[in-house]
Amino acid sequence: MTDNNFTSRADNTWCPGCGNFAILQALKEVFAELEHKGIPREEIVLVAGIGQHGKLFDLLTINGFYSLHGRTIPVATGIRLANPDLRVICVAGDGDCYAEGLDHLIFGAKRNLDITVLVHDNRVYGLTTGQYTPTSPSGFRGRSTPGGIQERPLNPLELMLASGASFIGRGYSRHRDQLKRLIEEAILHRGFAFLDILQICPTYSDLTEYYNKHIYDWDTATEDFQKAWEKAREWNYSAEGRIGLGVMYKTSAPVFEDAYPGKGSVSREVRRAFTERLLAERI
Amino acid sequence: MTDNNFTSRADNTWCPGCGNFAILQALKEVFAELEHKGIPREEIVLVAGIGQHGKLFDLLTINGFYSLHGRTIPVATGIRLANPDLRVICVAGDGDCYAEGLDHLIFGAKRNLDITVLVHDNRVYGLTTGQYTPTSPSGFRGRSTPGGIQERPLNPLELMLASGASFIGRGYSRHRDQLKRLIEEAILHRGFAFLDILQICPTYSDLTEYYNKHIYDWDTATEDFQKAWEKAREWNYSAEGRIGLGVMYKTSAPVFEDAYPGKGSVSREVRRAFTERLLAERI
Amino acid sequence: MPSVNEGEISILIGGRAGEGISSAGQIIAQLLSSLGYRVYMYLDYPSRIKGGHNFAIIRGADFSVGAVRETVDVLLAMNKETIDLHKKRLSDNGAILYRADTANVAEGIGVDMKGILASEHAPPVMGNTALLGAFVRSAGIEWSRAEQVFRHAIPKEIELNLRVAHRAYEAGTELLTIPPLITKRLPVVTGNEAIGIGLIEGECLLYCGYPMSPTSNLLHFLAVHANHLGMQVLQPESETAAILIALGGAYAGARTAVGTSGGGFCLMTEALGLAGIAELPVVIVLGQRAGPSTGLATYTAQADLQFALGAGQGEFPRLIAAPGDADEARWWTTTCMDLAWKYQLPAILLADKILCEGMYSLDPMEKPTLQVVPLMAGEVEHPYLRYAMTASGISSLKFPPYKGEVIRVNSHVHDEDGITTEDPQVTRAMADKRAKKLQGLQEEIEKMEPVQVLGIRDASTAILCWGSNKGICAEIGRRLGLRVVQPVVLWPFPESCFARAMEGVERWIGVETNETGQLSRLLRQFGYVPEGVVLKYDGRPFAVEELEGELKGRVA
Amino acid sequence: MPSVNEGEISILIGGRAGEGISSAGQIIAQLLSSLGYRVYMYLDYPSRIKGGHNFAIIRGADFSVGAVRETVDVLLAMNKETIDLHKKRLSDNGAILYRADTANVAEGIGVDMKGILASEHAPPVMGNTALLGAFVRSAGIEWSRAEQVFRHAIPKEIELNLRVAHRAYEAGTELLTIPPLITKRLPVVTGNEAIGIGLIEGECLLYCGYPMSPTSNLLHFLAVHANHLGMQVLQPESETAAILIALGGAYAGARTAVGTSGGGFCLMTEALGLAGIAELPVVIVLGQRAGPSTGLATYTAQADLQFALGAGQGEFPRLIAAPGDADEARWWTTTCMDLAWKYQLPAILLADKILCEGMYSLDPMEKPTLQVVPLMAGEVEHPYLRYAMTASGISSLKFPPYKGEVIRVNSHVHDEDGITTEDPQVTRAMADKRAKKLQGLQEEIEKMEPVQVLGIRDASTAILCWGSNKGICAEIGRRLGLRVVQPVVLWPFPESCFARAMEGVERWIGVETNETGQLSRLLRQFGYVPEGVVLKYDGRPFAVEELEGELKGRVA
Ligand SMILES: Cc1ncc(C[n+]2csc(CCOP(=O)(O)OP(=O)(O)O)c2C)c(N)n1
Ligand SMILES: Cc1ncc(C[n+]2csc(CCOP(=O)(O)OP(=O)(O)O)c2C)c(N)n1
Ligand code: SF4
Ligand code: SF4
Ligand SMILES: [Mg+2]
Ligand SMILES: [Mg+2]
Repeated sequence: MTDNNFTSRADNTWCPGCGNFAILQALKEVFAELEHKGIPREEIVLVAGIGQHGKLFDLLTINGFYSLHGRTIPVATGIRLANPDLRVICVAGDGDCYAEGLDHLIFGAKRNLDITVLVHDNRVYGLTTGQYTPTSPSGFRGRSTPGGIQERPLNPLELMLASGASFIGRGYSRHRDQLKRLIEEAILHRGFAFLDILQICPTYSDLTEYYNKHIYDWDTATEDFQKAWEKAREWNYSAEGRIGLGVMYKTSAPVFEDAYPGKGSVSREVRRAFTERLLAERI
Repeated sequence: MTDNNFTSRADNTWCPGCGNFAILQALKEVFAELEHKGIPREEIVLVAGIGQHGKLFDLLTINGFYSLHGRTIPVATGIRLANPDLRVICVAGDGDCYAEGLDHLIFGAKRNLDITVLVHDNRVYGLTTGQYTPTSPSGFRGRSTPGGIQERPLNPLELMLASGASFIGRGYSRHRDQLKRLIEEAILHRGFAFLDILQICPTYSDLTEYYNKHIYDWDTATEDFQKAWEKAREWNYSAEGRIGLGVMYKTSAPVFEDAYPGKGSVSREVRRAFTERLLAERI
Repeated sequence: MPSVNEGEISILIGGRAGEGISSAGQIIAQLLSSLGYRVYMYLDYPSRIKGGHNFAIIRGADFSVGAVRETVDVLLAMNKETIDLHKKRLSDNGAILYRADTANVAEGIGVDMKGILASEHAPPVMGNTALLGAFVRSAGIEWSRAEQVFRHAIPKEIELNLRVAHRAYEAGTELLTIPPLITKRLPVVTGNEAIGIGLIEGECLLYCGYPMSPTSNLLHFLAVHANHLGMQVLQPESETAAILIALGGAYAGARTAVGTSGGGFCLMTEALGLAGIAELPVVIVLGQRAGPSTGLATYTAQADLQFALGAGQGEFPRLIAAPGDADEARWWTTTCMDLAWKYQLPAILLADKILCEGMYSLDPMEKPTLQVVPLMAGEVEHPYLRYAMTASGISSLKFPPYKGEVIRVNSHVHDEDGITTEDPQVTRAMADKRAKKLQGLQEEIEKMEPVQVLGIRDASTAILCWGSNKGICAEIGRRLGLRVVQPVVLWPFPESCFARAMEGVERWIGVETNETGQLSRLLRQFGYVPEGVVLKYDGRPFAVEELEGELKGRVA
Repeated sequence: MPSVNEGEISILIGGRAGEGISSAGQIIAQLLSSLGYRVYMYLDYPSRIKGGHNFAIIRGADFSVGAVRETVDVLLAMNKETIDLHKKRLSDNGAILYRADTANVAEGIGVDMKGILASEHAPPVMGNTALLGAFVRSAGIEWSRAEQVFRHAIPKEIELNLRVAHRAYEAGTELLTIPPLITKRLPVVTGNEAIGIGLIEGECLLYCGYPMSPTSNLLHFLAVHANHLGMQVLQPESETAAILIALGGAYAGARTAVGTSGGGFCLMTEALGLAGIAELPVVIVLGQRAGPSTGLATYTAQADLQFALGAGQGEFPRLIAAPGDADEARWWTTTCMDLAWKYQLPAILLADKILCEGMYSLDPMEKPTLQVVPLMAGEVEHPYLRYAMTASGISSLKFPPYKGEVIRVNSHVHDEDGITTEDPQVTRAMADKRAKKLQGLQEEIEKMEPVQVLGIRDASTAILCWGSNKGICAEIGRRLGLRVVQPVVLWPFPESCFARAMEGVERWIGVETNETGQLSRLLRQFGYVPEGVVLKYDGRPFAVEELEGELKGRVA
């Protein structure tokens, strides 16, 4: 871990032009900056789902837990409970965490777990070669839906707002500087910080032009739930609409882990004494 | 099935005073009324989750699928795809369908599947003797949380609105007439009809007084999303607040099953011919 | 007038759900225990909260007991239904005590529960206390002894309860004698509690459970005591979440456990394989119940052994231990935790409804608990390799934050550093590494008495059982002159110990609470073929007379 | 100049992901097939979409082939890496054709891909077409034959592709001869396609799959053709949803199937038990891949057999069939569907990456397909009892709406009418009913050639294999004079047929693509003990030379 740019020796296996490169680079820069600010790299843990997004695990020189498809959030929950000094970042996919693992995402938000969730929302199953996901636009023709889907996509920002997330934002893989700032802010936020990152997948779902036409920047983060909700609904992930980028909502709320005793806070003697007392009462 | 009140020979095993009695009775009356309106009882299927709510399956003389804990909606999906003439009613619990099976609920709403979901929201795990659920109020002391929970509950109405349900309402087990009307309207609605039923559980979570103090009736159903959202947020399932009862939101939207071919629409000969043609091309 | 028959006594108490049958049963068990008896209680209840019929059978004996008889000596009836259902079980000169306002039974003694409660202004839920008071008197137990037990066992309104009990005691008559035994008095616990104690002693820091019979009470037990213990007890959104939370905790250094039954275990199987390949320790308490599927939620079976053996895609080491009573439950829970951490793998504690919800005398001294394996601290390693190849297959275990190092765990095939690889050589080498751990684990287990020999230890005819059938088989084995062999560890299968246990056995019969003889199927893999199997699969445990009859016919 | 060696030829084509290696391989397979050869193709690719190294080996032979050799006769290289990696495999006088602008290899022939594409204004993705054109010429295949194959196989821009191929063909030189065989020409399909055809012929109306290697392509295949077939093909939110959708469909009368791999199968295990107790038919295509856990996503293993045998809590009948090639895959898929419906139980079609993504010659005539079991219509029954007790254990199957009747299916223990019960007698009777179905199923299966005997059928030394190792074992068995026994149905285990297949076998060796010999473990339960096992668990299939070498040493 002597390198300064958090780059591991693993091969990068993404397609040329993949938006994941930008997310990778943003993360490296954020880690360097956090270190600057006194957050040692050893206290960061990346929890990865299964999909193209998950490959960040191999590419970064940072602590990591390469979990199952859809299962980043519960792993993050366990890590935070076991050691609240660790900062946990989940890198998840839209299939991973809006389909297979959606309930975990909602419960993470409900609990206001103090973690950061980055969803590489390429709106397609990348690693399994191009099927539709919950955020694919209506009409999307994927390999499992050659005729085009009729369903409407989920709006993850709206869902997260309804679920209790205390930090909600949207990034774009082609706006790397903003993305970097967003990720850093999300990590520094105390509570459940959620970023939906519009990630370009040139191979299966290249929406660059569409995005470039519709994006604009949200100015400042709001604590006003109603305003946030209006922002969330500007675009429904399908039809035309203004696609805001930035922090959509930010508030402070009690953090789940705080209700639990810290790691190993009671000695072995106390535990022994406890069981002895318990048994004595049962004679 | 000669009986006229849909009552099976099964023992009723709910506690005295349980709100489920009212839901049971309401369903019986609705079935009778539907039959009156020309919907034969044979075309109704009840899909039950596991919990006290699921016992409706045994008590009613109606077609039924007693599924797994949390898994009513996918079963309903399969039934609807296989035979779109059937009307499917899911009876689910708050543990069942807001915890174990939450993702299915959201996807049912997203797809606007043409089914009815009745959640017996007693805000506790009844059958497993009193643990907290996703809608238990903050501070709830259940058997797994003797110190009281600090989490905030989910607001199922808000979640359903964000997920795309086309009919959303709230009932109360102590307002049986209204409940009956609501259930009937939900069943007759074309699309995903969701009812959160505040169900009194005198044994583990008796909120009668609290409800009686806060409830009021929503007047007419709205198609206005914004208004619906405001209604949904009047009460957060925890603190004080006006608890509206009735239909909160109602709209019309394309139904998932309609995009699929009906049952057995292609003959065996066509299938045979198809595979032969396919193989001929592979020589 | 009944008296203790060959050093043992059985008492049945029945009534409706919600009338406190279980807690009354526990008090009776503690009363017998206070007289020096070894006790066992079976609790039978349907899947409902109030009403219906619940009953408990408490058996006290001068030997270590783990099963009930069909015949009972005392019938305590909270309602008429109890008498109707169970009168046939009463021994020839058995006694019936019943709630006077519900029935009028010639051969029994009515307890004026209504009157007693009324005169003390006590609520109806204290009816069971009145019945207990009458029982204490009828059994010739001194009031002072009973009072002490009541004080320990009744959590709320103890004084009022005592007044109610005492009134019934005063009004009662002595019907039988239960002579005190001169043995050490042992505490009485449920299997769930024994497992809970095992987890506490195994330094479990994080317990995750989604409620499900028969392990819900383990969740409740730990939740009540969590705060005193610095333990984190959590009810997540699903079993899938539960085990992944546990694995996240293990990665960060916390000893973790989860508890569930078969349906929830299904949802954990994917993460089981993750624990296997990522080499993350976790203890899974799998309380079997009658299936398949939702099955009979509150009844018993031993039908998940084959599932536990094969669960999860691919091949990876796992530990499966099936304790047979509370002592074993406690000890093996702690040991599972220790071994899971030492060998960095998932351990399944295979219990069932009978063990989990039954009550047992616990003999804390039977076996010393293991030295808890310290979390490997040790000196700094650089570069730290989470999956470093070693002779034992065990890599050194560190947790983040680890200064200057990166710690990676991975569900994919990975190299020593935890980085994903698709290389065939590394794939094979890592599989071999994991297999080596299993081999080491097996060797260590062979030194731990993983196979119990009970009954008549040198008999050439044996019965083979596992889990909660231990007690009944041991008892019958002694009586019928049979050896009883009970493998406690089922995987890795302790072949040497088992072979030793079977030395001189010429024929054997399997006894299992399932339909297909799952243990026998496992044993066949190791070359042991039963002469026959005695199976029960109606959700109920064997009763002593029933199994004894079956076996007598077969081994004659 | 290489020519077909003992009636067979092997061709390797390699390049980067995204360069169309798989489709080029398929065309080569069809070319060989058009010459009358039986073909097999193995596809090797890492878990990435573009770049990296993909390769396919296509083997054509005058016998039914199902494995590849280490040695290849022709190496087709889209890049230099391919030559570097695979040159060592080339047979003594093998030929190399490569893309001229990436390498300069003395012993090979460069194809001016760049020039050809430029002159036709063709896009770079047509590079593989150019290489194919050169191959056609070098192999001495007539252009007209090739054109016909191209026209069938290339879905888009066929004319441009043909021009590109033809230009390369013209520029090429003949290097070898592949003499046409005078046999029936057979179509070439992947295992996934064979399964898909089996589902179509099995009247599957609803297919649900969450994408996962190696069965994603089954989902894609069915999705493309769904509309013509009146089939419903659905990608739901998870595997848990997938199987429950299927069971809902089955309840309402639609034949349903799901496809997944081990990780997804984990999430289906709870519903598997539901199918068991509710007696709902479903076909589960379980494509095994290298585990444990995420493992090696695009590589192979046969390591889920024990899991499939035991999956789900409790005990219930299931059918497990493991076809060994495309013919068997097609036939047994249809048969699984039929049997699942006849016996009302879940059927698992156990495939693996080798079978699913490999290509095979399909001989549609090998075995007549079963008479599809009609959905039981029949006369009106009143009262209709979904779980009526019958001698066979099979109850009559009706679907809602059923005039005047109620149809209940239930995950709890239930009575004949589907109403929940906790009664011990009914519990036992219903378990016996389900067990009877399994017995009937076994009897029916014993009549279906559920165990294949290949190789030298009367040899006293045998190799035992299952699934995709069929082809390689048959081939080697013939050569080494060994009997090959391949149980296709693994549960209910066809004991009589197996005993017959093993008559006269004195010693046997197991061959499996896993770490612990899972088939051997199953066979031990039935009293068959191997002399040894040859196992491979690095994600790759055995090559012919490799396995032959191993076996020679053992059976000498
Ligand atoms: C339980 C399970 N089901 C399916 C898969 C197969 N799988 C691997 S990646 C993936 C989809 C990935 O899509 P997404 O999460 O959007 O990630 P992306 O590749 O687009 O980054 C799937 C379905 C799996 N690994 N585990
Ligand atoms: C997979 C699984 N986990 C756990 C259970 C145990 N279980 C049965 S009912 C129930 C809770 C029921 O709560 P809820 O859904 O709110 O229904 P209620 O009884 O309150 O109507 C649970 C956890 C189960 N049957 N299956
Ligand atoms: S398929 Fe899409 S998401 Fe995956 S690596 Fe290629 S461009 Fe990126
Ligand atoms: S526990 Fe609650 S929900 Fe269950 S039957 Fe009793 S009152 Fe009803
Ligand atoms: Mg994606
Ligand atoms: Mg509830």
